[in-house]
Amino acid sequence: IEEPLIFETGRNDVTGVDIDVPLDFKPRLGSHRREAPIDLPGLSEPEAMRHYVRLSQKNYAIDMGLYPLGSCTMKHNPRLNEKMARLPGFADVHPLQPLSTVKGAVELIAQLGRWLLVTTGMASVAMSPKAGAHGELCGMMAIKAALKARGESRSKVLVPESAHGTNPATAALLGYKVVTIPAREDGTVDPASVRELLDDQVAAIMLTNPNTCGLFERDIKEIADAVHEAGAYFYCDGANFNAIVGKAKPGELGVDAMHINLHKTFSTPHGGGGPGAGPVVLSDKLAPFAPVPYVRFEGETAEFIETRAEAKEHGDTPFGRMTAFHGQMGMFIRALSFMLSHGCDGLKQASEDAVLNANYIRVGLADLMSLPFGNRPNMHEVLFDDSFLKDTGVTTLDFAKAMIDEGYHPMTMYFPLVVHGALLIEPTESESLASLDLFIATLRDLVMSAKKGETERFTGAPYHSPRRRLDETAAARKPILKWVRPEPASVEAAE
Amino acid sequence: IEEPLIFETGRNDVTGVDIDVPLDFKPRLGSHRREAPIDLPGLSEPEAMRHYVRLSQKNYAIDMGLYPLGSCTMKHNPRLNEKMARLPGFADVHPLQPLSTVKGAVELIAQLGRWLLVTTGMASVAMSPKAGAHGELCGMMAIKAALKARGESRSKVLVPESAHGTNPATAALLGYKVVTIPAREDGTVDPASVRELLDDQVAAIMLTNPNTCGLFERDIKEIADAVHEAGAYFYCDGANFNAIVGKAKPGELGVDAMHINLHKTFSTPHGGGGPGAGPVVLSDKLAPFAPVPYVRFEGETAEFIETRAEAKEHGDTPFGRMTAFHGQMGMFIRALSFMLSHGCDGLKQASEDAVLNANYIRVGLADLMSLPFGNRPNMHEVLFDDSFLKDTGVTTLDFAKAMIDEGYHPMTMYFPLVVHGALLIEPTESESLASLDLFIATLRDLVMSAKKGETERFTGAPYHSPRRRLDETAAARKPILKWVRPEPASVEAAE
Amino acid sequence: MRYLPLSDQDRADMLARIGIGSIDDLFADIPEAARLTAPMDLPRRKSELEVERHLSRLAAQNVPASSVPFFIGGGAYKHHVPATVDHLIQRSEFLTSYTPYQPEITQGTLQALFEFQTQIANLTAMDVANASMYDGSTAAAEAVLMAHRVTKRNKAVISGGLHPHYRAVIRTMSELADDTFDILPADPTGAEDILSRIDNETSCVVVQSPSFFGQLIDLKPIAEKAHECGVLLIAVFTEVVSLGLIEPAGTQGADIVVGEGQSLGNPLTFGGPYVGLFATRQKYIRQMPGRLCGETVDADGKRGFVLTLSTREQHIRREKATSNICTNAGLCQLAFTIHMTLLGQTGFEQLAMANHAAAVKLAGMLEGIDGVELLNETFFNEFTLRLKGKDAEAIVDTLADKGIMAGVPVKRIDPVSKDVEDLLVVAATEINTDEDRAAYAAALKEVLA
Amino acid sequence: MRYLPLSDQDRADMLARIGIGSIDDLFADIPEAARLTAPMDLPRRKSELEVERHLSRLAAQNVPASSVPFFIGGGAYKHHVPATVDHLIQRSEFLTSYTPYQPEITQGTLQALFEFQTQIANLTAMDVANASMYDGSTAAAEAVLMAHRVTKRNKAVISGGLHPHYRAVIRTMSELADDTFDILPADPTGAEDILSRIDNETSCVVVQSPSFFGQLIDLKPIAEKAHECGVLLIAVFTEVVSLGLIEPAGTQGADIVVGEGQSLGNPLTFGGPYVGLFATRQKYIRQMPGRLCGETVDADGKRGFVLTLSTREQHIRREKATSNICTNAGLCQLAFTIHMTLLGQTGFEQLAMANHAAAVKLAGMLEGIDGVELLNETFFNEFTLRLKGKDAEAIVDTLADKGIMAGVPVKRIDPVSKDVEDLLVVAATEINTDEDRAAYAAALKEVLA
Repeated sequence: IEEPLIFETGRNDVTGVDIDVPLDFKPRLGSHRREAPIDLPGLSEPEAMRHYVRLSQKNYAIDMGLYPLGSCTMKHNPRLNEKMARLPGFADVHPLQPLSTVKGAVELIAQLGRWLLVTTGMASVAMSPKAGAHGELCGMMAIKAALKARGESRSKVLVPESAHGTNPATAALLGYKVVTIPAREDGTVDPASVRELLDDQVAAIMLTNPNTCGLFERDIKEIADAVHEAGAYFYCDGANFNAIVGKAKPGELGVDAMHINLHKTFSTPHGGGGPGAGPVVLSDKLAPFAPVPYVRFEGETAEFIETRAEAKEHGDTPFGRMTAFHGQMGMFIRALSFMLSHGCDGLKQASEDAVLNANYIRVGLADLMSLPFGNRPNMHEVLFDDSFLKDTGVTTLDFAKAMIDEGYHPMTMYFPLVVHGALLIEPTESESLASLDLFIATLRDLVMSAKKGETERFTGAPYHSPRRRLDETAAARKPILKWVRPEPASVEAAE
Repeated sequence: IEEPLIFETGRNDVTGVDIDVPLDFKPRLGSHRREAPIDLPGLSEPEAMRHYVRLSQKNYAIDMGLYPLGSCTMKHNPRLNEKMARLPGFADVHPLQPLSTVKGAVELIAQLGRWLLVTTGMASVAMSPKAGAHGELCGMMAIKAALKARGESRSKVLVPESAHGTNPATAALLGYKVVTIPAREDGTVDPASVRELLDDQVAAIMLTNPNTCGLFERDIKEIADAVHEAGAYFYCDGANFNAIVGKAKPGELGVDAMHINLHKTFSTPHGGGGPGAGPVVLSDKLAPFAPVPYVRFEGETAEFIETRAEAKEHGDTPFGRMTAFHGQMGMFIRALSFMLSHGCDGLKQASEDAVLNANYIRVGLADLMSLPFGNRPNMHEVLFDDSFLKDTGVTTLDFAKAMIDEGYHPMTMYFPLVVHGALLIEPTESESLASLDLFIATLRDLVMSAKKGETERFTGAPYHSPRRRLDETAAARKPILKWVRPEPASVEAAE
Repeated sequence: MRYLPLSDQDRADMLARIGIGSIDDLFADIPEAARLTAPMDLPRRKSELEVERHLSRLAAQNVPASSVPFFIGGGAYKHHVPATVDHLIQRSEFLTSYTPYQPEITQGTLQALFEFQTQIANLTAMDVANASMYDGSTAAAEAVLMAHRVTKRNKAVISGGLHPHYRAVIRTMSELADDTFDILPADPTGAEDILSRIDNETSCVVVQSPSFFGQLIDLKPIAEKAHECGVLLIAVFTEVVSLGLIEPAGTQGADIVVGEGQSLGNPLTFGGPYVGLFATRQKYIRQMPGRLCGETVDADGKRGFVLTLSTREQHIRREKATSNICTNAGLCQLAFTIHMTLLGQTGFEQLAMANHAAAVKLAGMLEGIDGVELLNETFFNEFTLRLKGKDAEAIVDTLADKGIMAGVPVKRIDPVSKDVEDLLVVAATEINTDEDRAAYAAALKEVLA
Repeated sequence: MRYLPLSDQDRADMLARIGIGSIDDLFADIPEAARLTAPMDLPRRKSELEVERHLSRLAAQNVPASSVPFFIGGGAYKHHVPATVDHLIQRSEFLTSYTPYQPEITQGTLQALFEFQTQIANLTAMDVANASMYDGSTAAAEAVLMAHRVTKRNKAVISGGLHPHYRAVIRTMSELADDTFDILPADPTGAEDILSRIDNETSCVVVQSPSFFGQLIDLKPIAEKAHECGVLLIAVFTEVVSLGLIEPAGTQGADIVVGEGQSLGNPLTFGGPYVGLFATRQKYIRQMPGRLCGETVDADGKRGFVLTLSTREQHIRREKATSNICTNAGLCQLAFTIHMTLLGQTGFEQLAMANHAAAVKLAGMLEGIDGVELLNETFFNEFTLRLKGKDAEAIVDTLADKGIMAGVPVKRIDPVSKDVEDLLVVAATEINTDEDRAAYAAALKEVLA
């Protein structure tokens, strides 16, 4: 059954909410009252329930199966965390209540901050950024502010070609010129290339580690040293931190700033696009520039700093404010719940299992699919390229869409850009051995099928999804971004 | 993707729950310790989540679409009610806490009791029965106890042929002989037939009103009078009370006892088979026999009576106890939430809409399908018979299964027994006009198709469901009621 | 009204289509004198916010178990339920589906039922289990009625260790069906001589283990005697968690095992809804009450599940049915089976051990108090104290005022038995902390001093 | 560990299959000196019950808005959210799905987005809306950056009626991108002369209505002057419910409308996650930040939805993107759109009216108190009081001790503006009862006496 739009079934005079409107008062709206109708159809509660239940049934989700999106870390989302985030003492608390009435909320932020500092080995944390990219911006602003405090105004940022798109976008937003570092043959960054590009105009390097090819940058210390020598800062994209929690601390690798995608590493549900949270951990050098509000740790005590004036009393010089309030409290609760549940032992085990699972997939597919950097150990995700599809008439996209018919969400495609036709698979620690075996068997079957020339299975895929392949080009050429009421049919037609 | 059984994927050494087991104690189990393993496979939390999410996706539900099961009243289940039932002050309260710590719980039962008494016009209510059939038992026990108190021991109960199967089952359970009252031509009970069967051995009549043909028993007062004259009691099956709330009160129709399916009339989710709740309202004559525990109303006050001793102080003589504790508190909360939400105006409107919707369906299909009692107004459900399928080669069952392919749950079939090949449709008040129109159009299309001889569409149906038609005969012939571990394959086969 | 999709315009259009002038024309069969014309004497509709406030105020007058040191059992137990359970049972597809009479589109419910039946059978070491009853007490009553059908005898022997409410429910249900009873006196120490009561007139003997008083009972000699006399042994439990640690009734020779399943997956909710468990021997399946789910194949030969043996049920058999049960405890059964799947054997045994440990520790602290006597030699997570000569109910009330839920005073739920005024049944579970136990011991000491 | 499906045996088998001896072989690229060998200095794993207790203890140290008379607004508002909303967004298929990059299996998310975009466009009377930003404040900052791109100018004029935190976020975001600012002083009465600040160097003028102080601002003259000078008018709101009753910025000539959508569907949660709304004119769509969902057809010609115009986005455009935003507020946006669908125009207007009524009643009670001056001539559900000469923050703290949440003392969130020490911004919504208002008035009177 097709599900119509609410604008097609809803009616402006129907509502699914009963509200008592008092009549015993005199409006004080002056001349600002709205005159034209808004045109917002309503649905009664039973109709609304069905509309959204049916819509949801057209989605794929982690709770339904393996979701091997490399770099996106689709792992299990414990419902305990959802329950905790809904405790009235958290969910029903206003950000501007007097601090005496939100002591537990502030304490929660402080506790989570401590966990982040211990796991990363850094000096300080800015909790307020609202997502990974926002965290990047925050970290890079701290770097820019630190340079300014030194009286410098550098113009360039180094970014490897394998970087997430947000890295160059962030650097550009801050007015930096983006200089691309080429990858060496094994997919990692060569310290020599970095040294070559470093000069006194380089403000920072933005490096993802483990990188987007699923490899740990083994020369990271050397790179960090070179960067620091040049008076620049080392920004680490922490999107892949989930591979090394409990195995290594970024602070001991020379990192000056790193955002943490709480929603990836510590499991907030992705919610069809968000929300996430992107706290930024900072080195000693950058700590004084953290934006307000922030938690200041001093030994065992933690103090909540709301304004620049308060910050100054401690000798800090915040570069500003990233968002209206305190950041993504809802995600903080979930992340702390996740961390407490795992503990130091569980977090380490989760990293190990994530890496183990990814390597198991590599080994299971190495003979049939192509590994751009050879059959060597990877971290939590494994990168294939499309050379195994050569001469089959099947593209990377076709291959991915055929996975849908087998009941799987496709892996990340065409990213990272550093290899041709990339296929990036991240199973996460949430998969059982049986699940991995079934996934490997399915992919093997698909590869064999492509090689045997059964191209129809791919080029027309998906066949068994709520929609067949969608025309994205048409959508972009003449964008239809909202529903427009059709012209009323002429009187004759209606009769 | 097929979903295996937990016994096929789970492992006895895997668990999805972390429990700290203290070791610093000495067991006091004597010689009663279990020795053999239980053989209960476990799943980690992510695996369990997927297992049950995938299972759920094989179900149809009200939240997905029209669920026209006559006599079952599949209406919208407001989530407000679910939220209220989960308030810790209700969900986390033990039935044997000191009464001083559960005042609100007792008060809730009293408030719901009052709503039931006002809507039914009866004198007293026994809240504890755990479902409709349990309520029937309770009501009939009250009647048996009242007769015993009068020193009588009657042997027969009159039940119309259109009755729910629970009615004769209940009567039989209490040792009564069931005497069937034939239906008259228009589907209702003829007072003359009742009078004919009445004698001093008749303990009670069990009558459903509105009856299972969707008709209001228009001679109900005459029947009640005749029954009372014969010294018998009038038990009313309240399964269809939802058609007349706010339109008529059973107490004014001569009813002595009636159970109320809270889950039907006042909307507890059916949960794949329960739980429900079946409070029984009683007339003055039967009130003293209500089982413990019960709420005793005296003007404005309500007293919670837990034991027979307390009851005696008020001159009551409870016939016993129906269940260990106070009844289905979870359902009481949902029912009161539903009633408060609707109010007296909304409850009446809901009855009217339920009846209006059912008549709208009748009118929309009367020309194509066959109405056993003619095209006359019905109550909240409309009954068709299978004569419109005559000579098409399509059975009632085939027709129903074909509805599945159109995205609908079939209506109730082969019940009531009073007509041949019954098709009983109850849309409830939760359907919109658009939904009814689509349903009518779909059924019209199916009927036309059957009449055109497109039998394959029916006899092989359903084609598009998670399973094709299931072999119920095979299941009953050699019942497999639990999973048995297959014999381990021989060594050769495994290698 | 937010739940009603029809607008006034819709209603008018529909009446016109039906061809009548007023909605009341559809209610014309109601005798005129009985038609309601005035609104019922009840409040008008309320907004969601108002309803929420009204009910929250009532809820606030109750003391939740989690908010205090909590030691009440007696047939309902406070356990921790994983958040996953409640999330899953609230999925629309489970929550708002009906009894799976159309198996093609209810395989989700059906497969979960089949798995549940297997879990219960394995747990109790019996051949088959049904798809749930209302609760433990009604399951026990149904078992007695079934024994009556199987043996064609009508005298039930009831142990003095059976939960007093279960005893009352059995009596109520079968007394009116003309059964008779031999009920033993309350038996706090498990010392009763039940064997001598079993004879060739007896239909069944009903024994609870762990008993209402917490004693673990050896069922083997009872089973032996029962079978000698052609009598069915009905074994009852109210705390399913005990099966993680103690020998199941099935291996001890029980013919029917019934129990309360609330402990797994289900909140206390002031007594209901709960989930009754019912298992028996293969040879009795056609005498079993309740619903059964069985395996079969579909038209394509794929494995599938259906409700089966409905020839025992009221909707087919009517007055010849094995029971009048129709609606059962579907959703509570689902919660049970999900919780059990999460636990698995390993988790379930750990949970049982954690419960037993909590009880052993608590008993150790309480039995040392002056004026307190522990009556149990063996127990699982519940035991009975004699508060020598004191009114247990009064002491429980006093402790409740101090914020401690001390247990079940036997007299409250068994007003007819003798010499039970000073008996207190105390339950401990994995939710109790060391602080809870210390607080209880200190308060009890103070009150008894 | 309950979340990890691999058993130790599985791990050993997998290592063998991979052909290595130890898991650490897979971490060999980590510089040896940096490898952690000892466990981190953090507690070990906790059971679900322990985690629940730990977090519940923290939660219990906060005062929930529902538990007291509550009048705090200032950019986040306490409204009643129907239970249906939270039920639906918790459905696994919405909750645990990713950004809909594979449209064939995410039509649910996509259609809901398309409906959301339409709702926002209609609500603001603008041509197009995006698929949400982090929150209102970051949406405002993105709007200023966008105006910079569109006009190729870099001076923003900021009204004194803009929320102080929004002002700070705009400044932080664009200062480092070398924008300059003309920020007007705090303007509690809506009397500022902003027209004179707009000139041919200006990229945009940012005006909030209802203002931070609750004033309703006439945007038409500002739009006129702005358009004369080639300047974009950015209209801001923090209370989306106001759009049910007051004239939308779109019909007043705004070029970009941004706002906070938390009020619908989303709880307060101490400030986040919220949902930023962003709408603009058709001609600017290729300069818009954020995600967009568009209509198209599939291979069978059926209507479907996809993310579109991704050529503006960072994952395609990298350093040439219109913004670096990637993860957005998907689930909050879903909650918003579900709540809005339940309301419909009728319910939304009623909700707005109920809010306005609550504010009018409250203002009437408070403005009569000695020492209190109401500064607003017009307002929607929020207004500003001058507590003549008193320290508003101290008074708010005192009232909090009495269990009343009185509002936002301006100085707390705007420490740099002058003459605001005695200003208090007070919000009223449909959740306030007559008793709440009476309690507030009485307490304020007492404190000021």
